[in-house]
Amino acid sequence: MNLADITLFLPLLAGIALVVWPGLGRAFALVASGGVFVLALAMFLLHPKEGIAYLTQAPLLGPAGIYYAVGLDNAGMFLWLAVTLTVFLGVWMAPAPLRMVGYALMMETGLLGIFASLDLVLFYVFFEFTLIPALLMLGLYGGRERMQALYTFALFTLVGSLPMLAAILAARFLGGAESFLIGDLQNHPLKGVAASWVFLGFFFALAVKTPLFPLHAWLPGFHQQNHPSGLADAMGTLYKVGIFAFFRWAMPIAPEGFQGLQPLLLTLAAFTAIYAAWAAWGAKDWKNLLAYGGISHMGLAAIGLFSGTAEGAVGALFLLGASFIYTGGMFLFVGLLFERTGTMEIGPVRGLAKSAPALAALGMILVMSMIGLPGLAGFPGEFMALLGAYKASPWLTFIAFLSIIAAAAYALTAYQKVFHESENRAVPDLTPREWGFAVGVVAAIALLGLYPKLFTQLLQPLAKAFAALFGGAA
Amino acid sequence: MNLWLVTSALMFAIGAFGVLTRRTAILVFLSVELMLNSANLALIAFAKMYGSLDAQTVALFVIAIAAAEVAVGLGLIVAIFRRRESTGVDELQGLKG
Amino acid sequence: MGFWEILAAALLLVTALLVVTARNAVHAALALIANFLVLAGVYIALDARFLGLVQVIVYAGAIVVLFLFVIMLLSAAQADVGINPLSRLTPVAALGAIALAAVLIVATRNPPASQPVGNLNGGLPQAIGPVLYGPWLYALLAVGFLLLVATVAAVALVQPDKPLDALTDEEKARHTPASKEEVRR
Amino acid sequence: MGWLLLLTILLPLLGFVLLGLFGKRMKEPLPGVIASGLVLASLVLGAVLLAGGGAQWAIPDWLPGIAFSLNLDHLSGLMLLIVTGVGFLIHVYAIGYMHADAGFSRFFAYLNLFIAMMLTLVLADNYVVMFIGWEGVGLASYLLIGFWYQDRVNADSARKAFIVNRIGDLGFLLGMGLLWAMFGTLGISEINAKLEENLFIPAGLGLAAFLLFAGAVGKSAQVPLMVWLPDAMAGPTPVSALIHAATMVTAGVYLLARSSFLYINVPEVSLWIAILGLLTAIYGALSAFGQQDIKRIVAYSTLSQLGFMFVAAGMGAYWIALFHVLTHAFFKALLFMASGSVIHALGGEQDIRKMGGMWRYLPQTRWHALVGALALGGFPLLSGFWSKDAILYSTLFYSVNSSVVFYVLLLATAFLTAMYSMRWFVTVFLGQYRGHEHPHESPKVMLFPNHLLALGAVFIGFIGLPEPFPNLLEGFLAPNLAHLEYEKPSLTLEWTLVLISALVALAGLYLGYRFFQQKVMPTWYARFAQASEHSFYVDQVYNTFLVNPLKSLGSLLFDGDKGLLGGFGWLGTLTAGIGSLLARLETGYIRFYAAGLLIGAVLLLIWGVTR
Amino acid sequence: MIPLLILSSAATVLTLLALWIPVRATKWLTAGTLIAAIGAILVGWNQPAEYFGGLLRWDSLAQGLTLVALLGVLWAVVIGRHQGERLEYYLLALYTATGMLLMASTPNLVVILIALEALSLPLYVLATWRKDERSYEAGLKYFLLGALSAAIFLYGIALHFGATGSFNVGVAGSGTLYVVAMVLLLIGLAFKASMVPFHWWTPDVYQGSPTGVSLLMATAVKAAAFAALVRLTSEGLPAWGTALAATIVLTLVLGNLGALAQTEAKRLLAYSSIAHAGYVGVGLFSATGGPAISFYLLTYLLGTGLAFAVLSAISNGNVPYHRLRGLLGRDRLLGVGFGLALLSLAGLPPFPGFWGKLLVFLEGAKAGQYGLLVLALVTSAIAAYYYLRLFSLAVLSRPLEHEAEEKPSGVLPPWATATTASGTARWAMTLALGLIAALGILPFLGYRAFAAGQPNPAARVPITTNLSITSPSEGAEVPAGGFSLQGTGQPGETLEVYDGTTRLGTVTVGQNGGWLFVPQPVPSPGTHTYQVRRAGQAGGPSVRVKVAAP
Repeated sequence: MNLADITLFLPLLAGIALVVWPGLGRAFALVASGGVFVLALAMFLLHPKEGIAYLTQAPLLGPAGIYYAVGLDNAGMFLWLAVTLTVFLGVWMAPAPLRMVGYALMMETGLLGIFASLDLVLFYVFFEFTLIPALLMLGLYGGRERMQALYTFALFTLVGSLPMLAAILAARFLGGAESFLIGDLQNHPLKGVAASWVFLGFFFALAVKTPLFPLHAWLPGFHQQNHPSGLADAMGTLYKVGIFAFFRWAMPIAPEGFQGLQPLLLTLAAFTAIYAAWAAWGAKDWKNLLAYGGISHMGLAAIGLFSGTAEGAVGALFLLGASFIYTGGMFLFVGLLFERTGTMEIGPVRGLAKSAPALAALGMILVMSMIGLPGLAGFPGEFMALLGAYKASPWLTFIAFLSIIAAAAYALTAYQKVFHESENRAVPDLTPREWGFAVGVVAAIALLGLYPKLFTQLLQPLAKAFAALFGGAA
Repeated sequence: MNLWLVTSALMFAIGAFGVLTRRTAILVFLSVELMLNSANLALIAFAKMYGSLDAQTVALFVIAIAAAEVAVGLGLIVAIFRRRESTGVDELQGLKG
Repeated sequence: MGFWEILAAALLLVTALLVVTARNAVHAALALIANFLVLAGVYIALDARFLGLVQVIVYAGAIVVLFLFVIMLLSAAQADVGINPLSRLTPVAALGAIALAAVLIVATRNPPASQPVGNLNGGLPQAIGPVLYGPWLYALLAVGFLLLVATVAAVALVQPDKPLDALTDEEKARHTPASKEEVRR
Repeated sequence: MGWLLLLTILLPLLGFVLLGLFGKRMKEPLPGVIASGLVLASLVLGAVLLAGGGAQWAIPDWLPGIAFSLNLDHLSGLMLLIVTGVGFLIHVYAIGYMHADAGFSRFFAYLNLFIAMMLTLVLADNYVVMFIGWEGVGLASYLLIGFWYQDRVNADSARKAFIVNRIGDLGFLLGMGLLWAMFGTLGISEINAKLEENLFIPAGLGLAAFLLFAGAVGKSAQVPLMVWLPDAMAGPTPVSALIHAATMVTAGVYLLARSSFLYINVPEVSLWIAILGLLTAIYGALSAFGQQDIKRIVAYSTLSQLGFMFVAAGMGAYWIALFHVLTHAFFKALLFMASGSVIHALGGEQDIRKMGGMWRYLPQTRWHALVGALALGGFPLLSGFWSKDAILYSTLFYSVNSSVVFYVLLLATAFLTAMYSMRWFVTVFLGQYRGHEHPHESPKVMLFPNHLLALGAVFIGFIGLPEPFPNLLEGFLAPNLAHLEYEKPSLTLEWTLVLISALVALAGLYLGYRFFQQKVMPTWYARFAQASEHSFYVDQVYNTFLVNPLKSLGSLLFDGDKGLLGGFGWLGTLTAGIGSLLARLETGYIRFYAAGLLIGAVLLLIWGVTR
Repeated sequence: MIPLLILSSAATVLTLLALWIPVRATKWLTAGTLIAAIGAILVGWNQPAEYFGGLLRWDSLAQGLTLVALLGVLWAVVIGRHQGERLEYYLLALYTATGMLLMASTPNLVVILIALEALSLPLYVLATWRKDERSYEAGLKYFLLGALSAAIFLYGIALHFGATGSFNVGVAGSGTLYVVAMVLLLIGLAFKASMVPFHWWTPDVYQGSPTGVSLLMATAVKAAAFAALVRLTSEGLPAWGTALAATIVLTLVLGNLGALAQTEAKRLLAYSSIAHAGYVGVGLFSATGGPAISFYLLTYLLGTGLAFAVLSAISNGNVPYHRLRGLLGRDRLLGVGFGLALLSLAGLPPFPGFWGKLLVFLEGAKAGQYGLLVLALVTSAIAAYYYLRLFSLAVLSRPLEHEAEEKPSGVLPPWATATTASGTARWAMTLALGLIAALGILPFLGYRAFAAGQPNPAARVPITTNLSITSPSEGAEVPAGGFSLQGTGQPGETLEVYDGTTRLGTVTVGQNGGWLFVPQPVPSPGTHTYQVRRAGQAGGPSVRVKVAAP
């Protein structure tokens, strides 16, 4: 029992409490999520910055070799910060019903668990558990066609992740490990055909959650139907953990399987990036736009990771964490727009920049971060991913990064249609509470964009070790 | 090749045939009894081959079991008859899908 | 394989066939009794004398008679009621039965051990008794329990429902043929 | 001391943050004063540092293996001076120009952001850092073009500029990817050092050079990515002067110069640079003739002049390219700000058909305009003359790419330049006023910067005189540029060429002066002017064949993606269908069940005996 | 032994006593007996013993599955609502419980058959308990098919005896006769466990029977049947392997796909129970599958028991889907209970159903049954859909107006809202919810008990940090002789350090996961590439440094 365990389960308990007694109020939710963020921050500051810290290991199903093993290395710590901050901002910001906030908090535990698990089964548990609050949020607070979206979301997730369970079991027994602990599994990497099958098993689940074409199809509907406050969407964004799971589990456990599929994976990632960015151009409303935009970014992260290089891995992880914040922030921002205009559509309401300049400025920063403007959070990750990917396949990199042009096109078009052009509706500018959100998200984006070293230097050793698995120059 | 085992197998099959083709509950059940007895015949045949009293004892148990089954089964048939005025099995298909 | 054996086997099969084909349920039950009597003879011939007697007394004499009794009671002698909705099942059943018989015959063609390992002592009660109350005591107790179960179960089944005025409203509703429940469906 | 270098960037950035957050609460000239003061501070700081022999500063491993490094050497120093110097003047000018605009403080915030980003770009000693500035100035440009965003045209133009630039930026990014793969570093000095010390040329260097060049093409609006620049005139005039004439658009040239060690090794890429530059020069010059917007004429002239610079860079004459950047910064800024004064005088009117006769109304601006137009047209001894002449010289002698074809075509373009610059001057300042406003001269705060710029436009050319005069600029830049050995022509030949270009310029100016005072134009010209007004329909072609199809494809993909989901749904329906078929096996018949059970049993048994 | 004594004597005594005492008392005496028996099982936990010459084998499998079965019966007794509260209901429940205990605790095929009858006969009767057409139909179907399967099982006993000369399970054998005997025995038990194609009765009977009885069939009977199956399949994998695998494949496919077409909740749970039998079946392939199967059935009992309890609170008869709409809004406890039950049945972590599935599949993987495993998992995903449909109806949808007006009936505890669940049932459900939560978060509570005696494979496996070189950084310039290589690795492991292709030496990783190596001899000026490798591996992380001249 240490700080990690407390931080991990605090949101779950708070969430349950909030769902059972919504009378606890928003302040309770704020204290809980803020406390979790502060704890994560404190853990980051106290973290030795190498190896795994805050380790807890206890048998969960001892005879079966399943452990409750939780700990944080630099990558986990970085993503914890990103997740806790985003959740805090979401709770702070979103005009969501209190019970829904409770579900979001419960989901936070799942997400933190995904990044902290050092036992593959435990990882799977958190991976799947996270689905439940997400479903509840969608099902209880979603739009009119939420059931369709809910089934799609749930089935994609489950159909994907159950083969992963098979792969998890196979990874241990075919590899000859005695337990599902990460060290044990990595010391028994799979060989030959077994590696391919196991990797493929992982692939389906993680491709759904990355998401990669064509398994991304659930995502737009998921966002489309979720509560307009954007909290659920932000949480959904955090649920895109495929990249991390590839990095932490699938690729190190079955390196040969990965290498066999690498050309295909790179192609898929590149195609996802350009396809989604392009489709986003056709989107008529914010949620679809952000959904496809987010998919496109993950395509870029994926091509970086699948390059099997250190740069690519650093880029992918950094982009993942950064996109948690800016895409999550963007969804919350859209919720804020919806609160003012009552529509998610891009077009009917125009020229908001005139009556709400601060709102527009916040939007501009988020949009620019989304399209990877250097100096903001989106760039370092994208760039490192590009450097890595270029080593693996220049042409696919070219295709994938065509998406940054499309990104500029869709993001700026949407921004212009809402904030620029002649004003047809005056809306109130940021309230003090929203200013708080704006300061938080902009500070995070600027920090990540201007001083990425803070985190990249921590991710780099992990990435080097990762790249060494694939014979890449470390 | 043991005559009684062959006979037993044939009886078992005939009983099974009866279960499938008989259309009142009583007769279906009667066919099941035939199958039970075919099993008993096989037991006794094996008992003879192995000189095993155990098998004969088991056959005795089987008779007791059959008796118990018959008691409940006939009771059930009677109870249903009281309600439906019929013992046909093909009419009982309100539950399906 | 003597004449008597073959005759007995033939009788067994003929009566069995009668059981499953007789148009009249009473005939079928009688055929079953005949079958059991032959079977009892075979048991005795196979050194299972006590069992043969039990077969006659309990099975043929009590159980099947019970069947007959019920058939009479329910006036259910008619074997074919209404139209057969599954008429195509008969050839399938025949084929299946033949296949089943064939499989079982093939399986029992070569039993592994052919040397008797023990002495049956003619399967007399003196021989059965020690076995029954020795190694099989537990099973005997269990069978005893089973018979208790069967008794209570049968009683529970056939005892008349409570008089109507002792029923709650809900139960009354259930006991009218078209109950609320069925309407809902 | 290195941190002072960072301060040159941070000062204007501070201005951006301050004005962005609190500008709204400041009274009118204050934001302008703060902004201008911070740029001036940057200028002074930069100049002091440069005088002190330059400076370096870095955050190592800003990204893994990539340092955030700044380097102030002569090359970046020159650019720094142009950016902050001209930038300062334009800031001051804007105090007057933007007077009473609702977004006064916002404007200066953006301008300061631009300066900060431009300084990042020029001071960068790492391609990534340069790219930060590169896209940063793009952002500032986007914000400033769309400054009056309520007008849809402005917003569209801003967006167009950003997106087109992104196309080039992709090239830049990929170029960096390739450099990283080849060298394992993106430090500019490091790569230069490696290229200098290694005799062998890594394979793929040409591709890297080409990809970087693609970035330059976007930023400097070269063919085929030139379409955004004329539209960018939608921004306030100081913006056009600062960003779309003096500084940002020359960033492409600066990139080539910074990477001269790379390009010197790949003459085939340089040839492409020169060819595209030439095309741009001709295209810009021809398009300038038909424009009716006072700023668009200048914009096309900028396009054309940028083409000149690229030709020089393609020839390997990097110092000449920078020379032209320098002179161009002065005279083009001057032209724009003079245009701004005219627009200001006419209450926002930009159509030259509603101008004319300004000579009478604007007693000071008229001189600014004249100097600017003459310098652009290459009037002898003005700054534009010297730099343009140097470019023409380079096309003949400088490198393997030098060729008479370039010379002749460029000379013809120079002739055209002189003509349309006269057209601009004649139509606006001479003749009768054709509008209905009451023109008035600009306030002092706008005139003062123009005085200084005009001085520069006249005299700055003298720092780069041909032999035998001392050439200050070449010597100044030499340590930071790749050096190309070439056979120098005799002095006679050199000065003959000077004479030829002077004559051509004078001829062009005179002809333009006469031609555009005619009341009725000849038909061939009218037809040409119409095509020219539409920039030879390049935008339309792009829209028809590129933009609209891509947009439609976007919608198609978006809708198609829903279909994809439907495809998965079909899978679900199939499963459910099989399910209900299976469920129908539960027929309710006991005998059917028994049959199912027994058949299952028999099959298993058959397997058992036959296996 | 003691649980058996408690149950059988109580059953006998109560048979007589019940005639004189009120029905309610019978109910509570029955419940008390079951609780006492459960308590006795727990007291004597993990003390294996044999009685009656081995006919009663009271091992951990028997204990575990008896426990599950008795819990199931207890659950049915507590939550059941029965017409007219007839005393025989409780007697029969007690009989069937005794039968299950007999079945779970014997290795003898004959006793299994007797137990099979002892547990089935009461069920045949209980199935008819609603005394309406459907109920009788259910009873007769169950009875006739049950009798048929008993005959098949009996024939299997005869042939098994013929093949092995033994009436005990777990005897190895060979030859066609043995295979056929095993297959026949499997069929007899698969029938009770409702595995395809011997499952036919299941949907009809579940739907027609009173809800409490369906619950009994789904949980307790399955536990007893699987106890016998585990014992039966402990030997002779070649004989029954393929047959069982085929059965499981059919079970998984038909159970899950068939459920998709259902519109009535009890029928759906019937199909789900078929499907679950398939999942459990996967565990039969492993010799050590007993604990996992026990645990699975316990979790299944909790999930499906809770679901049936909720259905029984809604109606003793059929529950078409639309009656579940907005259940959460109408009654929080029922809604939450139903929702959790479905999630657990669907096997979503961290609910117990997941752990059960995981453990069973683990056994399958151990046995190398990957084909079955993948099929089981894919079909679980299909299963998720129908559970989710019910879940979304009951939990996520708002009630239709006329449904919301349904009036409560009966005396309810103060914290109850509009439903028909009795107070006892509500307490029981709350308890079950607590158990689900506890087992979900702390699965070892249950599993460790079942797996008592099995060794932990590794008390503590060190968690590796990745092998890496952290210092100097790539491309760094270092003074010759004045630098060291540092990095991370798995504590205690020995690494080899290379300079290019030259092996410089080894270094042992310290307990903190870090290592330090000083290259000797002093490297020459110039570029060096240092690499560390794990023993026996050809590659590892490397770093390129420029060594400056001293």
